[in-house]
Order: sequence, then structure tokens, then C-alpha cells
Amino acid sequence: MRRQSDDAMTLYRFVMMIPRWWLLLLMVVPALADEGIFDQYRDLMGDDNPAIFVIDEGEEFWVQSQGPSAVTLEACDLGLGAGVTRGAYAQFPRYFADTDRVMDIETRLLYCMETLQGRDREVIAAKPYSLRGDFGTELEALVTWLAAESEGMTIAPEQAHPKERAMYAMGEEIFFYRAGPHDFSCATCHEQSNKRIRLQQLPNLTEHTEVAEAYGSWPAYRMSQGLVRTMGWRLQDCFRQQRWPGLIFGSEVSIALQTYMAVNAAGGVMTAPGLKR
Amino acid sequence: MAGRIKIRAQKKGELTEVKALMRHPMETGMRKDQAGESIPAHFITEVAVLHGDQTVMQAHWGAAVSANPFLGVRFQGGQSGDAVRVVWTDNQGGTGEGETTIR
Amino acid sequence: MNDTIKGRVSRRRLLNWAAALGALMTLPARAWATGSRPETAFDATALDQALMALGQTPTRHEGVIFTTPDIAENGAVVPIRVEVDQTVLPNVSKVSVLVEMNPNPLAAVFDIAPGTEVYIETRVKVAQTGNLYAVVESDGQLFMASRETKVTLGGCGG
Amino acid sequence: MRATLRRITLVVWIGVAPVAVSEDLASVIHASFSDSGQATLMRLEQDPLQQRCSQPRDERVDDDIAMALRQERLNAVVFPEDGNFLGDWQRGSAVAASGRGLQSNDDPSIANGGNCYACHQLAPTEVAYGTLGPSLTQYGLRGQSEAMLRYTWTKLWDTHAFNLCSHMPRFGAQKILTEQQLKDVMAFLLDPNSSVNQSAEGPSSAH
Repeated sequence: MRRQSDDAMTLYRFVMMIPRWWLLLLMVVPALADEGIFDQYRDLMGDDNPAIFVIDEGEEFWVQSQGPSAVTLEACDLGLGAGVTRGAYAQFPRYFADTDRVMDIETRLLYCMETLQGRDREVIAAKPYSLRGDFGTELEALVTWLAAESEGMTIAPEQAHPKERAMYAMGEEIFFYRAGPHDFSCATCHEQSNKRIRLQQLPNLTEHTEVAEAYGSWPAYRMSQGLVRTMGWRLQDCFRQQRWPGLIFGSEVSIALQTYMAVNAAGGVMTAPGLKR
Repeated sequence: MAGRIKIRAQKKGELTEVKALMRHPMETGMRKDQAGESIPAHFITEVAVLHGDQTVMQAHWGAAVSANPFLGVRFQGGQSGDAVRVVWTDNQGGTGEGETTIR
Repeated sequence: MNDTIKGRVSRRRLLNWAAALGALMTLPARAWATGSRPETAFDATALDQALMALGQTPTRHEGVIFTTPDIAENGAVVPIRVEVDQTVLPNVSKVSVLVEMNPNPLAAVFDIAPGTEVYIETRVKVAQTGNLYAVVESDGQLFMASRETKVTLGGCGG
Repeated sequence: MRATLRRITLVVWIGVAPVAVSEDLASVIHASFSDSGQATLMRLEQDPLQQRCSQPRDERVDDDIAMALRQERLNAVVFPEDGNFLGDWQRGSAVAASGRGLQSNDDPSIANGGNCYACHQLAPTEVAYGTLGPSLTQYGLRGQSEAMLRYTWTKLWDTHAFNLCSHMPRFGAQKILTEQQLKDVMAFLLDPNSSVNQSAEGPSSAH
């Protein structure tokens, strides 16, 4: 008891010692600590997003003849019929009868490169994303262009097929699965609203509005890397930071988590490519 | 392949506002790649903004300008329909050029 | 960016471009004097050295309006803007931007033609928290403004 | 609907606890990852605590099993053998600031960090702090009584001893930090001279 009141007295004295300008500061700091901390930075940045180059590059890859078959990807069926690109991104992940599995847009593109162009899937899957020092990959460019082809459209992943619904259910289980030396799951950082890691705002991926904004802004130009990154990369890098082993490109876990996010985001709007730190 | 440039040029009262994005890695020469090998310096050294055949601004850059550089400048006397060009050269002999008309 | 053009250059365009570059080399000499690249200043590894190499120690002046963010989301891309109050600093011919904590502090030098507003926007790399400087040359004299920008670490593995 | 389903599953789990994950899910997870540097597939195996805590926050229940698990964690805490809880606050400050360690791309021969700032406010001069955990600025005001030392050590060693299914890593129990590093972090929190227990110096630093 004694101890407690001493502490209270110390605290009281301490507060009384604070000069007036300091109190003003106390009012300013919480404001800075809020979401608006980078508003000034963002205002000065404007909206000139270097991803605009990557969109063009993706479109050029789409119409470029490649592989042993020397054909373009223009006959690729992204779910809306052969060659239909407008709005296709917004409906992924989805079930495809020709492969009898749920696919995200990245694995679907690899499927088209393999089946239409005759290219070796393994070679592309071995390095889908840029490494340090690279200036973008074909897959990153294609995904960026296709996301731009869905800009302004409603996020509407298919959930009609049982395999699509099973994928969602699995994604939800994985989202909360804790493992590794740090006991981290996706939920560790992404099941609460209004939280930050360091100064980065963390989207609550279990909440519709926030997951829609987050999911709809990928792929995104990452200023820290000078590259456009895709959702598939985003998941790989999350698991690296979760101290988990390496997430395999196009794996069930990757597609399940994308399904979980896309369905939670359904009804939101595609704004990609985003501009992120 | 010569580098790409995206340019907007807009009349704002007496002034013409030019905003340009350039496609370039702007490597400092101090980074290492995933395999631990040094990534050679590769950055734009000279940039010029031209209104018609008049140079309105010429810049000398170091590697500290960010990747995929952004440049905004304003000059007097532009008219709608006039050509605005941005050209650059880099330390490896690469070049880039973009052109638009004032709106 | 709706009003954009693609800069992929065909051989014909490249020839045109070479002609333009030729024009660039000759025209400015006629119209206005552009400086040559200040190599020594770019090679300097300390702020004082770099400022010295630009000619003289600049004087602080309120006429130099330098805008930088207080806190940058990432040091790889820090947006900056330099403007000048031309009623107090007339005839500006040059704007330099320096980043104190970078391995080579001088980031960029802009030669401004007469009739061009002193209004420069760009994005620079800032290695760590420290001061950024804008130095302008007005009637042959150097003036400057400085601003501190905090560079923050990223989240999970920073 | 989904939440109800989850709750039913949860009840079943508790009945036969703690067998949480279906073999199907476990095999899918294993097939989706590959060894990467020090981050091997072994890390995907859940211990009983991880199994128990793989549920949404709002669906956790406090029951006998939870109490038993907490007690088990509490009993397993290893206190410093020499009885000395406090190391060097400046070294502790560096541990709190470093986020490296145990990632697939981290060099295992370099000491791990605690990454405290990712989630907590500590020294008021550091503006880049996260908010997943509570602010620990002025933590030292709580004093250095034996109870306080043991409480704080336990929180760092294994937070689940008090707060089952907390998001915080088990820095001692999982050997993320060494005993010496934990002592240094203790000093960073509790030493009156530590930057955690100072006020921000003025407008420019707090800005």
C-alpha cells in the first residue's frame, strides 16, 4: 500500500514538473502517432506511381510471341473466356475445370505459358519474382497489367464451386495457425484494427473494409525496393518475417490465403497498382 | 533499349507545369545482389527539359536520386499544343527520351 | 498520367534524338549558360567538402523555400521541393540538393534557364535521419535552407 | 454461421484437447513450404501451446485446460542462476531496436534481436514504435521490487504464463534471446537511467 501511494506521489510530482510547452507537446505527439503520421510525406509524393511503366511492360509481354510454340498469351483463359483480360483479376482466385483446381492469377498465367507457349513451368516458377538488383520479372509485369485491367472494378472472387469454398475454409484455418520460434500466425499482425508495426499501419484482414482496401491495392510499387510486387510475393515475404520456412510459389497455402482475403474483400474496389513504402 | 519517360505538361495560368517519370534503376554501385556480388553503378547523370527547341532546365544527377526518378519543373511562356521533351543520358551511355504536348 | 507517351525508341527516333542532343549541346550556349557537371562536388564524401566544391559556403536565407517531409515512410524515396522567393532572391541560375548523411552528399544540381520558375520537385534517397540542404545561386551568390528528415525503420525484420 | 461452426469445433477440441489440426491441413501446410536457410520445415510442427492458441481472439475461452497450460508455463520459467536480473540498459536498448534474427535470410552466427519497438513504445525519443503491445515508456516507475523483477522476467521469458495466447513471442522459453540479452532488456525497462525512463528532450526530438 505504502509503495503504491509513493509511486502515485512521484507520478504527481513528475506531472507537475512538466513545463507548459511540454503539455502542448503531449497533445501533438498522439496526433503524430496516429494514422496521419505519413500524410505530409504522401502529399509531397503526389500520385505519380512508377508502376505505370510496369503496366505497359506487362501488356507488351501479353502480346509477345514466346516459347517453343512461338505464340502470344492472347488465347489464355483467365476465367472469363480466352483472351478476356478486362475484369479478370478481380474474380481470382477461381476454380478452373481444365486443371480441376482453384488457381490464383499467378499460377494461371504460368499454366498458360506452359500449355499455350510450351514453356517450362519449372523454370519460370523457380524465379517468379525479382531478386535484389533485378528490375522486374515478366510475371510481375503481366500481373501488374492485368490488375490495372481490373482497376475500379468490384472484387468478386467465385465461391460457387465446392473446391472454391474449401479453399476459403482452409485459408481461414491457416490464417490463425501459429508456428515457428516466434509463435507467429498471419493473425498476429492482421486480426486487429488500428494497430501499427513500427510506423506501418497494419490492415485487419478479418474486417471487410480494411481487407478490401489492402487486397485491392496489390500488386503495388514498393518504394523501398524500386519494384512492383505481387500478392504472391507479399505472402512469401510475410512468412519469411513470421520466421517460417519458404512459402512455395503457387502452393495450396498461398492460394488458400489469397482466397481467404479475396472473399473477405468481396464487394470492395480494385485500386491496384498501389504505391507503398 | 532506350529508357522510357512519362510526361505530363499542363498550362497553369502563366506557367507550364511539367511532371516526368523516368524508367531507370538508379543503382548507386554500393549494393550487393542476392549472391553477394556488387551491383554496378548505373544512374542518370544528365537530364534536360526542352520546350520546343529551348532548354528550360538542365540537371546533373548523382546516384542519390531515387529509382525510377520523378522530376517536376515549371516554366513561363508555353502555349497549348507546344511540344515538351525530356531527355537523359546515364553513366553507362544509355539514353532516354519522352515527348508530349502542353494541355 | 493520361497524357503520356511511350518512350520506346525506334532507330528512326533515336536518330532524331541524336539530333536533339546535338541541339541541346549547341542551343544552351546561345540561349543561356549551363554549367558543366560539377564532378568534384559529386565525388565529395562530406557535406562541407561538397559545399566547398560548389563554390563558397552558402548563407542561410529565408528566400529559399525548401519542403521535405518531417518523417519519411522510406529513405529510398524522399520527395522534396525547392522554390525561391524571387522578390528577395532574383536571377537564380542554379539549384543544388544535398543530403548530409549520404555517402556522397550532393544529390543533384539543376541549371535554371531565364524564364524558368525556380520550382523543382524530385525524389531522393536519404541513407539515415539527418539534414537535407537546398542551395541556390542568385546573382552569383550562394544561399541555402536546410530541413531535417527522419528516416524510419520498417516493421517485422528491420 | 462460420463463427458458430468454429465454436462447435472448439468445443470438440477442448473435449479431446489438444488435438487441433486435422491431418489434412497439416499435410497441406507441409507440402506448401520448403526448407529455407535456418528456417526448416521442423518449424511448422506446433507445440501444445501453439495448437491451443491458433484461434481467433474473440473465440478463446478460459477453462481448466487454459489454467493448466498457464501454470505449466509458469512452472517452466528459468530465472537467472546468479539471482541478478539487471544487465546493461544500453545493450538492452540495442536488443530492443534490432528486428533481425531467425528469418530464413538472417545469418545465424549473429545475435538475434528482440524487435521490441515493432510492437511497443519504449524510449520516448524513438518515434518509430508499433502499437500491437502496450506502451512501456516510463516502465521503470514501477520500481525494482523482487516481485516486479520476477514478473517482468516472466513476461519476457514466456508471456503465456500470465496471458495465455498473447501475441508476444516467448523470448526465453523459445531461446530467441540469451539470458544475458534478457538481463540487458530488463535493465532497459527498469534502470532509472535507461532512455525508457527519461522524458523526451524537447520539441525537435519528440517531433
